[in-house]
Amino acid sequence: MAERRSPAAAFAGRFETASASGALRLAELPFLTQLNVRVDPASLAADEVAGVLGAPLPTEPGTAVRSGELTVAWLGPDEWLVIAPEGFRYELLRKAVADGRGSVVDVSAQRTTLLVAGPRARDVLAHGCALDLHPSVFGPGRCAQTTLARTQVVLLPQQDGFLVLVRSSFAAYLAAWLLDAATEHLL
Amino acid sequence: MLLIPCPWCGPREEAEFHYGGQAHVAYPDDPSALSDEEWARYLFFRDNPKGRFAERWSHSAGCRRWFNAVRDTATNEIHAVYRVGEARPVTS
Amino acid sequence: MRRENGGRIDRGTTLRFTFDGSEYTGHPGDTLASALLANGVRQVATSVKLGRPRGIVSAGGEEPSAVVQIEAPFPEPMLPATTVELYEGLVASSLPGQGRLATEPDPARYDAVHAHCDVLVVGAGPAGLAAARAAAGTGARVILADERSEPGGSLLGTHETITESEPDDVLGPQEVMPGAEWAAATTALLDGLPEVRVLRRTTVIGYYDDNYVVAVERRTNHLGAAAPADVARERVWRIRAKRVVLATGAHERSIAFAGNDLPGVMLAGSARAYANRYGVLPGERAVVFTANDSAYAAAFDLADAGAEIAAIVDVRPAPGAACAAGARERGIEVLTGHVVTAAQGDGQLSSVLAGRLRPEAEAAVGERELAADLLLVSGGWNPVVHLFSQAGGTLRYDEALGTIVPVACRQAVEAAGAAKGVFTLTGCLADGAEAGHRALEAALGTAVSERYTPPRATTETPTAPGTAFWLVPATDYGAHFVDPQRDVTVADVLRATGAGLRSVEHIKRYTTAGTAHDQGKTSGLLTTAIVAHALGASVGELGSTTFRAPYAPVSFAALAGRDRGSLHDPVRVTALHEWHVANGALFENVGQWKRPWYYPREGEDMEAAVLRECAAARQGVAAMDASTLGKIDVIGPDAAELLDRLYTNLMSSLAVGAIRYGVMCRPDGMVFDDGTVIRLAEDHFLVTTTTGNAAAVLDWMEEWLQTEWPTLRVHCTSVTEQWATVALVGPGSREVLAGLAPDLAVSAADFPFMTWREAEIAGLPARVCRISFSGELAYEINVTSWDGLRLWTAIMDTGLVTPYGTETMHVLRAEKGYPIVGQDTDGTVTPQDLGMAWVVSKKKPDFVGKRSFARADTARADRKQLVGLLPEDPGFLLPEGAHLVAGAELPEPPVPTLGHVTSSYRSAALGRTFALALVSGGQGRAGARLYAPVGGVLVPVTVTSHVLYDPEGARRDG
Amino acid sequence: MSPRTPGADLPEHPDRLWSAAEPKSSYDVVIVGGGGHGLATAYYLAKNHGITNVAVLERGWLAGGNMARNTTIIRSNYLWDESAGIYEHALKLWEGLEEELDYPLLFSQRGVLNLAHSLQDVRDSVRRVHANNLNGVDAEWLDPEQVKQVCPIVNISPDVRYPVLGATFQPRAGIAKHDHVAWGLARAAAALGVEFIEHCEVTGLQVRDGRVTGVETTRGTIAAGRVALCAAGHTSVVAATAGIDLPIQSHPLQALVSELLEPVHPTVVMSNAVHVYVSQAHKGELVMGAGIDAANSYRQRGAFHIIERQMAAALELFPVFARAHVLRTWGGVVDVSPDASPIVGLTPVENLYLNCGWGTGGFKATPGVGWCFAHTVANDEPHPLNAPFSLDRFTTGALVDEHGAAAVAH
Repeated sequence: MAERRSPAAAFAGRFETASASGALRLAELPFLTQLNVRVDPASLAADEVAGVLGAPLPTEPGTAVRSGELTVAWLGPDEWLVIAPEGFRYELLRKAVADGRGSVVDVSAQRTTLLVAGPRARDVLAHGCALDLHPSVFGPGRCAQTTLARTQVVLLPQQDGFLVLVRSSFAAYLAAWLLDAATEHLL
Repeated sequence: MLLIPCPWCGPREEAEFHYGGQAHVAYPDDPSALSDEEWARYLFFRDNPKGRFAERWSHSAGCRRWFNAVRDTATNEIHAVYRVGEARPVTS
Repeated sequence: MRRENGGRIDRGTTLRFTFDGSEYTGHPGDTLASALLANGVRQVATSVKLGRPRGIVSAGGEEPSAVVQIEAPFPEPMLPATTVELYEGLVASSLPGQGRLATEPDPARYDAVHAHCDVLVVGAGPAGLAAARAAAGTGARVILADERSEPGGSLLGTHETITESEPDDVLGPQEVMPGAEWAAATTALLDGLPEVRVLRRTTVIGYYDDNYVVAVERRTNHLGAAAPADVARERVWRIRAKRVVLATGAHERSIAFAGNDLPGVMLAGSARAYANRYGVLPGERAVVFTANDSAYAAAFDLADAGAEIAAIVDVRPAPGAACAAGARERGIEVLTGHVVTAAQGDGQLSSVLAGRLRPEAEAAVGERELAADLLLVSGGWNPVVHLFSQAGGTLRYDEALGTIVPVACRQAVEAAGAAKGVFTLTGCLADGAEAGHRALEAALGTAVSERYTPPRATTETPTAPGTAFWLVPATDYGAHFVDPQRDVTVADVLRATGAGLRSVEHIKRYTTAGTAHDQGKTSGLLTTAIVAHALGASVGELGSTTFRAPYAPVSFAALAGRDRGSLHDPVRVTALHEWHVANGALFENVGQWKRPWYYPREGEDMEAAVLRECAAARQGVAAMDASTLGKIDVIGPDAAELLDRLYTNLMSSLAVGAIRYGVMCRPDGMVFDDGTVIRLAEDHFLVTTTTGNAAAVLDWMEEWLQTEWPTLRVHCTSVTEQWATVALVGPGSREVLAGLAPDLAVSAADFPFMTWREAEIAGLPARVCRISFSGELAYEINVTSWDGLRLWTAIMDTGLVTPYGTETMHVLRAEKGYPIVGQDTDGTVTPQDLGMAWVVSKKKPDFVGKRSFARADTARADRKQLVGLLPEDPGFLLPEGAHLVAGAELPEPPVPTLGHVTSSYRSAALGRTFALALVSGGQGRAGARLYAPVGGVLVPVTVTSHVLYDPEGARRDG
Repeated sequence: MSPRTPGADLPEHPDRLWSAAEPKSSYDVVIVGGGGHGLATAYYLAKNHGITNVAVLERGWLAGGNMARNTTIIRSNYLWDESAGIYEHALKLWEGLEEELDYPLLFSQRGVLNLAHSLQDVRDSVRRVHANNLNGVDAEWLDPEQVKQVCPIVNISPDVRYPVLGATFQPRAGIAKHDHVAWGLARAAAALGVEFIEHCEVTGLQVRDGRVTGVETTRGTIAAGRVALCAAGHTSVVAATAGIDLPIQSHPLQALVSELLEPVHPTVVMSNAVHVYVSQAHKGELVMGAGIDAANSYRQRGAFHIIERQMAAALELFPVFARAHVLRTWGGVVDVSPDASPIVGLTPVENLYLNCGWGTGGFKATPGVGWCFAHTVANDEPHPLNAPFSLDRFTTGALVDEHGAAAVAH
C-alpha cells in the first residue's frame, strides 16, 4: 500500500537543492498536528484549555506562545491554532470545550508547514508579503495571518526564519513561487 | 493600496480585506411584515455619500473578523475603526 | 564633441554602439545622449506631426525630444536617449514619434519586493543626501532612492565644492571637496549602515494613499547583452514609509521662441552637465538665452572647457553682479534686455537672431545674427512637484520664483531643496538636513537630540532671482514650440483659445500638449503660461493640472512582475492530482482549481471518453475526485439554527447520522449555492459547498454570524483541504466498497440513502456518505487528504473502477435534472424556477431570501424555469447557450427569446442527445415544441421534465 | 532616419467650438452634468424636441469627468433584450453621428472581441451571441484560431494559466475619440442655442410641493422648468439634496495609456475573466482599462495593485506588450447599480429626471441615452427603450441583471 503523502512532497528535492548554498533553507515539515481552537478567552473553558496546553491562550493579536513542543498562535479574538508534533492526542482539549463551550477542529491536513529559513529568508518572503518582516517588529513570539504571493498563509517567525502554513491545495503553487522568488538570492 | 487598521491585527494592506458596504443596515426583524418598497430598500438601497461613510470591512485574509470603519470617500482617509455592535464613533 | 579630459566616464574602456545604422564609440558612464553628442550626432528624432528634425534638449528624464527606439539587444520602444546608459553592442534608432514593440516574447525577468522604512528620501542630490544622512543617524530605517546610476544629482554636473561644517569621523576633517566627491563619500557612508538602503537607478513613479510609494529599479539594463538572465531586469519596490522626504530637484524649462525645437537648442543646465559630467561639449560656439543667473554658470563652465560663448542674451535689464563679473572676466558679451527671436539652421542650429525686447512692440525683431551651433536656454526652474501632487499635496504658483511650489499635504511627506523652490546649494543642503531630521523625529515619534549639521557650499552657482519669462513676442507663432514632442506651438494654443476654450485642460486636449512621452515635464507650466498670456490671465489664476502616476514611463512587464505563466494565478490541486496527471487526465479550470475533465484512452476523443465513463458509472463502477467541494465544519449549540436561517429548507430536523441536500439563496431570493449538510452530532454539522463557492459560502456564514446574529453560539471552520473526497458511483459500487471495508455493513437497509458512517476503508479511517449526484447507487468517501492518494490507489487497484472527470459528472447529473449553480443558474434563478419548490420550507417563519419570493416579479408565471429539451433529431446536439423561440419561422429582429439552453449532452443512458434549458413558463410547457435557431436553421425541440433518467429514483439503492 | 509615421496625429479640431456662458436666472431645462450624457441629452432636446432654452451645468470643465477618462469602447452586444435595445440604438446613432455632427469623432468600427477563458465563459458567451442575433445585434462566436486571425497578437496557446477558449466578436463595435465626441455634441448643441456653464457645481435641488423648481449652484440659484440629472458618479450626492435615495454606489475605475506605438493591435479585446480591456487608439497608444476598486470612493484614483494585476493578465494575453511603457494612469468614478444596468427615467419628484447607474457602460451609450433621455424629459414619459430601466424595478424585482453568471460553481 502506498505511503501517505504530504502536499509539498513533490518539492522535497528542489527544496534540498535550493538549500545547498546556505543562503536559504527550504523544507516542508509535514504531518504536524494542527488544531483550530475556538473558545471565549474569558471563560472557564479557556482556562481549562490553557491547563491542557500548559500555557495561557495568547490574547494579544498577532502573538504566539510556545509550551514545550506546542505552539499556540493567535488567529482571532476567540480563535487559536495549536501546532503540535505529529500524533498529538487532543481528547483532553476537546473535553475542555465540550458541551457548547467552544470547539476544537482537527485541521492538520488542511494546511501544510513550509520552513523558509536562512540569511535570505526575509528577502525571499518580501517578494510576496506586504508585512514588515523586520525582526524588530516581527520576531519570534509573533504570528500573522496574511497574504504571501497570491495565497493566504499563517506566518510564524522563528529564530532563523519563518514557518509558513499554507492551505494544502495551494502548497504546490507556493512551493513553486518560493523557489522562483529564491532565484536571485541563490546566485 | 490603503493601509486599513484592523481593530485586531493593526494596519494591513487593503488587499487583505473584503469590502462590505454600508454599515448599520440591520436585517429586518420581520421581513414578511415589510412592503415591497421597504424590502427593496433593504435589498438594494445604500447610502453613497461623498464624505465620511460608516462601512463594513472583513479582514478576510487575516483574522476573518468583520468590523466597521468611518472613511472619507472623498479622500480615502480612515477616521475610525470599531467593532461590530459598537455605535459609530463621533469623528467630528 | 568629447573634451580631452574631465567627466565621470571611464575613458580607459571603449564601448561600441550603433545609432541609425552608423557605428560609434563611447565610454562607461556615458548615456546614449552624451555619447551621441560626443560623436557629433545632433539630430536624433523626427517630430511626429511636422516631421521636423529634433535633437537632445536635456540631460535627464525630463527629455522632451530625444526619444529613441532600442533595437538590440532587445527591442524597446521610446526611451529618452538621456536616460539610456551606454553599453557594448547597443543598437538604437531615431523615431518618428511612434515606438515599435518586439514581435518575440521578452525573455527578461521582472520582479517586485515590499519594503518598509522610517524615512524614504526620494532623490539623492544635495538635499536628498543631506536628508538621508540626517535621518539615518540614529540607526533608523532609511531608504534613499535615486533615478540615476550614481547618487549626487546636480552635483555631478557642476564644479561646485562643499565642506562639512564639522569634522566627521567618517568623512574626515573639514576638507573642501568637489560636490561629486562629497556625494560619493556620503553615499558610501549610507551604504555602510545596516538599516539604510540606497537604491540607484530607481525611479519613484507613484505616491499613493497611506504613504505607499512605488518605485521601479532598473537593475540590468545598463549591462546590455551581458545582463544575467536570472537577475530581474526591473524590480518594482512597494514601499511603506512612515515619512517621506521628496528631494526631487527641479527641471529647467525652455522659452517659446521661433525655432526653439532645432537640434542644437539645449537647456542651459543640461549643457553644463554634458560638459562636466560626461566631458562632452555639445557645441563649439554657443549663444546663451536666459531669464536668470543659473545659465551664466553653464556659459562659464562651457567657456572654461573650451567652447566659445558668442553672447549671453539676457531678458533682464542686468544679471547678478557675480554673473556680470564672470562674463567680463571671460570676455563674454552680455546682451541685456534682449531676447532670442529665432534659432535658425538647416536641420540643426547654425545661427541665432537676437533683438532688444521692447515692451511696447507687438513683436521682438531680430537685430543681430550670431553664428552658433549651440543655443543654451533657461526660462527658469520648475520644482519637481509631481510626487507631492500625487500624494494629494496642494501646489501654488509663486510669483517671486515664477514657478509652481508645493504647499501642504495630508500625508506624512515634505519636499526639500530645489523641489520646494530652494535653489542655492547651501540652502538645499541645509533644507535637506532639516527635513531629514524632522522626518526622523516624526517617524520615531520622539525628539532626537543627535543632529547632523549639514555641510555648506564653498562655491555656489549664482542664483540671483530670475524673471518669469515665457514667450518671445512675434507676429507668427507657428514655430514657437511649447511641447516639441507633440509638435504643439504657441499658434496651436492660440487657436484653441480662439475656438472658445478657456480651461487649460481643454486646451491641452485640443492641442495634445503634455500628452507625449515626457508627460509635459518641461512644457506643462510653459503651456499654462502661454494660455494665461492668450487669455490675459495670470499664471497663478489658471492653476496647475493634476500630476498622475507614473512620474516616469514604466514598462508593462515591470508591473506584471513574476505573476506570469504558471505563477499568474495559484493553481489549486487536490491530493490526488499527481495520479490524474500520471493517468492522462485532461483538466478543466474551475476557479483556481485544476479538476480532471475526462481521462481519454488511446484513440479516444472527448465524446468517446465521456460516453465510456458515463456507461461505467451507470452500468459498473466509476470514481471521481470530489475533493474540491468546499467543506465547512459548523459546530455549536446554535449550529442548527444558523443553518435553518441560511438554507431555504429545514436543517434542524435532520437526524444525527443523516444527510440532507440544501440550497442557499441571497436575500434577493436568487440561488447562491447548493450542497449537502451532514449532521455529525446534535451540535455539529459538516456543510459542503460547490467548488467555486467554497470561500464565498464560508464568508457568507461568517458575515451573518458576526454582523447580524452575534448571539448565535456557532463556530465555522473551513476543512476543505482536511479531507480528500472520492465519489464511488454505480450499481457495483456497494460491492467495491464492501471489499475495501470488510467491517462496514453496506446493505441498503444497514446503510440507507442520505446517511453516513465512520468506517475503515482500505485500512484508512474514513467517513462514508451515501449520497448521489448521478442517481446511481453511490458513496462519497472522505479520508484525510494525506491519505487521499492511498484511498484512491486502493480503489483503482481493485481493477473494477473507471475514473471519471467533471464532464461525465455533468452528464450524469443532467440526466437526473440536477442543476449546477453557475451553469444552470445565473444569479436570476430561484429554487422554484429550478423545479425545486420542495427545497423551500413553508414551515420556517423566515430564511435568507424568503421575503423576495413574494415580490411581483418572482411570482410571475412566465418566469424562466428549468426544463428538459429533447431535440427531435436524437442525434442533434444543441449548443449550450442556444436560445429558444416559439415559431417555426424567424421574424425580423428583435425576436423575443423564450429562454436558453444551459446544459446539453449526448447521453449513453438515454441513447440520444438532451439538454436542460431555462424556458419562460417552462414548467407548463411539457410536450410543447419550441425551436432553437442554430446556424441559420430552426431546430425543433420538445420540452420535457428536467428529470430524464430514472425519474422514479429506482437506481439509487443499486 | 525613418520617415514620420502617417496617421500618428489626429485630425484638427474646428476653429470654433463653444463659448462659455454666464448663468441666466432661469431655463426651461437644466441638465446637471456636462459629460457625454448631459451633452447628448442637450443636443437631442434641442434637435429632436425643439427645446433650446437649456443650460448644461458642469462642476469642472466640460466633459472633464468620466467622458475624459474612459477607454472609449463602443459595442452593443449585451445579453438581455432590454440592454441590447438601448445599446444597439446607440450604436446605430454612432454610425451616423460623425456626419450628423460634422465632426471627426474618429469612430472606428474595428470590432470588439470578448474572450472566454473557461468552459462556463464559453457557455455564457455563446448564449450572448445567440441572444444578440435574435436582437439583430451583429455577433459571432470565434474559436481560438479565428481569434488569432482577428487579432494576431493574442496569445492563444493552451499552455497559459487561463487559455483563450474562444471569443465573441462584434464587428460593428469599436472605439471613438472621447474629447471629439464631447466637443462635437457641445458644438452642435451650442449652435442650436444650448448654453454651457462650467465651474458651476450644483449644491442642491429646489423642490416645492413635490416638484423641482430649480437648482442651487456655486454660481447662484437657477430656476428650471425641468431638471435632468446626468452626473454619473456624483448622482447620489445631487439626488440626495431632493431627498431621493438611489440604489447606486460610486467606485473608482482606472485606466492607463502607453506611449505611441506602431500599429500592432487592430481591434478591441476585452476579457472580463481577467479584467483587461485594451485597444490601440488612433495615435498609436495602447489604452487599457482595469478592474474596479471594491470600496466606494469619489477619489478619481484607484489602487496600484489593481494596475499590477491587470498588467500581469494583459501580458498573459499579449506577451508582445512586455516592453511597452505606461505613460499615465488615471481614474474615474463610476456609478454602479445592483444589477449592473442603468437607471433612466422619472423620479418621485415631478419634473426631475434621472439618468445614472451606467457603471462602465456610459460612454458607449452616449447618443442612445441622450436620445432616449431627451425624449423622457421632453414628454415626461420614458422612451420605450429606457422604460425597462425604471427605478421601481428594484421594488418589483424585475432586474436587468447584466452580471451574468457570477462564478462557475460545480
